[in-house]
Amino acid sequence: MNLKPETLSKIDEVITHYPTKRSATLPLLHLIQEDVGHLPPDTSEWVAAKLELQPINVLEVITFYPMFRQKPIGRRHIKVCRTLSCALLGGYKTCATFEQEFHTHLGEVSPDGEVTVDFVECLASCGTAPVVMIDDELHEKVDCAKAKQLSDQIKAEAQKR
Amino acid sequence: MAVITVERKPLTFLERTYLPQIAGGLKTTFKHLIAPKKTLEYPEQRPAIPVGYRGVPTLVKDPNGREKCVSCQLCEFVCPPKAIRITPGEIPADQADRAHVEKGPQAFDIDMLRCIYCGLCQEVCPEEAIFLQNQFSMSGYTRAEMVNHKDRLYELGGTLPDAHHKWDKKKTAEEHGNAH
Amino acid sequence: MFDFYFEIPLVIRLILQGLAVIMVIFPIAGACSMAERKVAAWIQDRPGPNRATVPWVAWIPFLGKFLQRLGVFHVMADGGKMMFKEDSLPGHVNKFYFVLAPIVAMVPALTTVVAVPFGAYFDAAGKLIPLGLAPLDIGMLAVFAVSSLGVYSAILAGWASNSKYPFLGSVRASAQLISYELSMTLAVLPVFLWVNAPGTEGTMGFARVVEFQSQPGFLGGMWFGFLMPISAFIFLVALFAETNRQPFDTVESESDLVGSFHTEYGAFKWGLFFVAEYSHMIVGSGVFMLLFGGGWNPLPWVSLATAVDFLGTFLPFAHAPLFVGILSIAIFMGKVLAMIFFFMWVRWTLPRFRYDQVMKIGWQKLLPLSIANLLFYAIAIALIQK
Amino acid sequence: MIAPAKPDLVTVNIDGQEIAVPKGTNVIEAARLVNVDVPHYCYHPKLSVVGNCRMCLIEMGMPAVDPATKAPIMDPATGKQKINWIPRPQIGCGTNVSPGLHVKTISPMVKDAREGVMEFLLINHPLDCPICDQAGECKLQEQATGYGRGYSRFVEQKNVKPKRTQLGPRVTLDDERCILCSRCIRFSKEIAKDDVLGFVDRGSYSTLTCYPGKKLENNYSLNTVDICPVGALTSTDFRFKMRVWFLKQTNVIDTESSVGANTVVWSREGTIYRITPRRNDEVNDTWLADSARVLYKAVKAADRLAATETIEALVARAAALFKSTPGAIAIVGSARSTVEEQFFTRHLATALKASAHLVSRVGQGDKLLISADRNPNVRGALVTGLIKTLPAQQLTDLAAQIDAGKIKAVVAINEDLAAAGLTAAQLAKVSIVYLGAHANATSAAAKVVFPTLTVFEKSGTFVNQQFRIQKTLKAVPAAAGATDDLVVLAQLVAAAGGAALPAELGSLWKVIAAEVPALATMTFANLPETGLVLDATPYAALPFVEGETLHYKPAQPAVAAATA
Repeated sequence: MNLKPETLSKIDEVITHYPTKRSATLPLLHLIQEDVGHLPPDTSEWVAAKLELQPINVLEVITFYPMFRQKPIGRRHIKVCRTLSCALLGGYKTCATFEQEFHTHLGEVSPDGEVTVDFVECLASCGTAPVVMIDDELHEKVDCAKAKQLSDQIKAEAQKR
Repeated sequence: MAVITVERKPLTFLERTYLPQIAGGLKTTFKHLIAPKKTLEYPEQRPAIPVGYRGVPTLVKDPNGREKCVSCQLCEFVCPPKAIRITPGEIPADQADRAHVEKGPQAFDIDMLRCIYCGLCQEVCPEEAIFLQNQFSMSGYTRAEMVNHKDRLYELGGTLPDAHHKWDKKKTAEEHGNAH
Repeated sequence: MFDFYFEIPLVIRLILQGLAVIMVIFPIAGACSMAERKVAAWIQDRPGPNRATVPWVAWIPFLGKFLQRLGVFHVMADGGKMMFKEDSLPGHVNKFYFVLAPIVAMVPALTTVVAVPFGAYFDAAGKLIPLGLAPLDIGMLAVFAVSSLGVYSAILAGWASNSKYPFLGSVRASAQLISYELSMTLAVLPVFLWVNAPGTEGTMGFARVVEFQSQPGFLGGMWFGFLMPISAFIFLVALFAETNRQPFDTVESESDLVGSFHTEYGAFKWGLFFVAEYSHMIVGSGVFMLLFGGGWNPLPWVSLATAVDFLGTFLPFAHAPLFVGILSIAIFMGKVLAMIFFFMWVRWTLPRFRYDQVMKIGWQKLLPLSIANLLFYAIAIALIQK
Repeated sequence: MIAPAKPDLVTVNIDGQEIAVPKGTNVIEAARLVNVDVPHYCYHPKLSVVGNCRMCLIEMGMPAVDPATKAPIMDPATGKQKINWIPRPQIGCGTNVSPGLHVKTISPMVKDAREGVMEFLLINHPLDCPICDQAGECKLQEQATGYGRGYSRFVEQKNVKPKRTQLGPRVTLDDERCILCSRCIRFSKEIAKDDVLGFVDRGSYSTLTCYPGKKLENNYSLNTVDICPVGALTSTDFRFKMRVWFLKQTNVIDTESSVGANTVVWSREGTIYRITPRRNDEVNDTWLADSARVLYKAVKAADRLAATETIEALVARAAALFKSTPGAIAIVGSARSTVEEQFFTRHLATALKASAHLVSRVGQGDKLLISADRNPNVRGALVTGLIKTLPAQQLTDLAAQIDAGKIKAVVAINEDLAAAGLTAAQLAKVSIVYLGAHANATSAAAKVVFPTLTVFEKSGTFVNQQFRIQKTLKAVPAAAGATDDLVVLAQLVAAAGGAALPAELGSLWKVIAAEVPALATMTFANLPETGLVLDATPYAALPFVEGETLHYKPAQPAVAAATA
């Protein structure tokens, strides 16, 4: 595990928030994912050692939550909502547009390494469906046109770098 | 329940001598003496085997030539005279077309000296792998010869049309089921 | 033509004759067992035994197949099997009597043949000479006396077998024999009363009885079977019982006694019992035919002499003693075989009587009937022949 | 599990039957006391309660009281106190009894609930009972007959999961059959203390997995197979060998160590197929070590001895040998023999005026079901009076006596003298009479060899570390050419001029009861299934080697390390 020093200090700090060390599992995993971008295979053992657990206990948590990623993702994470309101208003088409734009498939890193498109459960903005979340930024009423526009924007930003 | 007394007709003198009845009987038997014979002369003439006939129990293969028996041993359990003896075995994973069902009989013996042709094995078989088919005549010179081993059972049984396609279903399920 | 035969010493001649008779009776008895199976099969709408064949006979185009279907080779096959089967001797039997019993069965069966004439010819003087091993004057008595000994074989076998069913069977056999022998004897008495008319030389021989049935005239040409139907009937029924034939088969009675006195027997010894039974039947049928069926006379009111005279009109050798002898034997044997067929026919028609029924019929029905019959004929004959 | 009656009993009403049960009992166990079966999968009396299978749903309610006055509210229809039934079903395993609790285990709602749970459990189940080794002892099969629908309403594709995962060297996992009860996970964590199993993924994709790179290979791994209510975990050794309904069950004692775990031996027509634990809450609960489950292989081992002579001829030769070496005979008995055999050994020693030696075996205890003393019956030898002190691991005394020429003949019973420290030269110096089931250096060197039986082929008793005398029964018939140890010993005792002893256990126990004070009131037939604890006080001073194990605490600190 190659964690940044500030992550390590945050981890040590977070553990003290809980009466039992085991309770710190989720915050720790979040911190590691923030740092590394995903949870590499040795996370379980590292966290288990840190919290005096068995690795399988941590693995159970990692595999349970879809928000924990065990594989690396692209630089930008595009999350398209697939729950009822969005689906009714064209969420599937939006998702397909993103896939086409970046020549990628759901859950995979695009060939240029720029994005990962995911089809996720409700993003809690049903009134403005379909919604898309790019990294931590919510975009509302994303139809195909807007999706194209967002894609172009991301591509342009990538070009700049 | 009421008792009904049946009035027996008293026999006449002639009847009591038995003689008219004997004469009648002799007449009947004489008619049969010259009547055409009704025997089926077996080795030359063969009987028509009716549908559902319970002949020698056999093992059958599915249309793709794979053995259907998974050696669950239910037939061995249900067999009233304990004529069936199965040694279960594992089907190795490298047999691609069969691996979807992991178990098959290593040995399958039916002792035809014990078999009573009751058909319970056929009835109990969950895989429809054992059938009592049309053959009714088994003979041999030794006791050992009268035990049908697995290959002989398959030879007798042959292949029957299969409505269930168990292996194929398992394979399809493995390939197209809700995998992760 | 055959004069040289009469020049042979008498003893050798008798031995040859005896052997000849035995050589005929034995195969016939054997063949009867096959006939029994065939008759049974035909009556039951089956073809019966029809598989055994001999290669060189099978090659004969039509006859071979016919003989095979008829089952004649099964006699050979069965006989051969009897011969070569292991002749086992159970451990629990009395060995001496056990072996003796089938022999005892054969002896009376074959001995009685001696007294039965089975044909006749006319000598130069036109006198009828009966053909028989011993033309006894007391033929009937001899037959009764010796054939009764047959039951000893059943008793011996039953007792020596040292097991329950054979024993029960042998007890039944002796009881049945006693019960029916009486009626049988009483039934034939009217015949001999009639034959031995006052003033004639008294005889119990069969020749005289046949001779009597060969006379011209209405009563003379009439066979005793028509003249004395009750006697014939009683004799016939008693004959069934004496030979242990169905429906008086309680001795063998396989359904309740397994096989009765021969339960423990097998192979050749077992076969002897059956040869003896059939021999009994042959002799019994012969006696019946002599007494009530006209002997060697071809038809009622047609005596052998008449028939020969008739044949003489177009057959030059019809009066030759040899031809007459063979003709009479053929007629007689034909009647006997028809009688045996009747035995079998009855067997596959009637069910077996229960043992109590057998006893009841014997003692309460047949015996009074035969006594009444005897009284009736005694009075009738006395009146007629006065 | 219900402890013996404690003072704080709680009265509950289950299906109309009133019963007093200890506080803290859950509804499943309370119902079991009134012979009511509450179906369940995840609950196990020896494991923690998780309540995730939902099969044990019951209806429950409490007597109604007026909230204000706390006075009971009566039901005018029945004249009894009204019951306030909770409108939704509750799980029986997670519900502990409380005073006045009313439970309905047979009601339309409970039946509906069970049928619903069964339908969900069977949605993704492969239904491959014909090839499943659990068939016949599968809870899913059992409950399906009572609460199954009989046909499936599920038209979608079933989930596909790995069919033959090797979780460890002895355990095979079929994930499709798993109903996610987590018994195996809890066992590994709580009892075996080897937390390697867990569920990964969620929802219907949840899969039982061993942590990548680890294996379920602790010595108690096969207990997960025993407690698996379905056919997901199967024993690799027993897999596809035989359907369980053909097997005869015999109660046997594990002879692996002085714990004396209770086992069931499953055999068919003289062949043993598997060994499973038998519940004895004083000894082994419901557990058994994996190593104890392969002991049956000794029965059909290639090195089994078989007699080439009649037993009479062998006894005659042994008797001649005894006569030729009077006063110079030693007996090496065994702490692996049954109490009865040790009793006979003592008689043989007396008759021959010989000294009796025993061999001790000490290993590492695992604090669970394998104790440090690997002899199952050292205490039996003490009780029968065969020995007075604890045996040593090496027969140094005997070796010295042989070297000194004082001992000319040795009767070795079930013990390999070479393994116990005698050299080949020493073995060659003495005439050996050997009784044993398997060939070894001693049987090779012996003048007279009596082939005898393994523990699975004979009945008898063992005294475990708790001084608990337990009986073992004959599971399979004696191997061809082998004779019961008791028959051989009885004839040897007679040949040596000793008392006539019956080899039949019923009559033998009369003799034992008469001669051994500690066993004076016992008979073989009356020995309870769970064993009988003997008085240990006469032996309190002896330095037993056992450390702490399940249900056993040594009276004094173990000296295993010192003697090992």
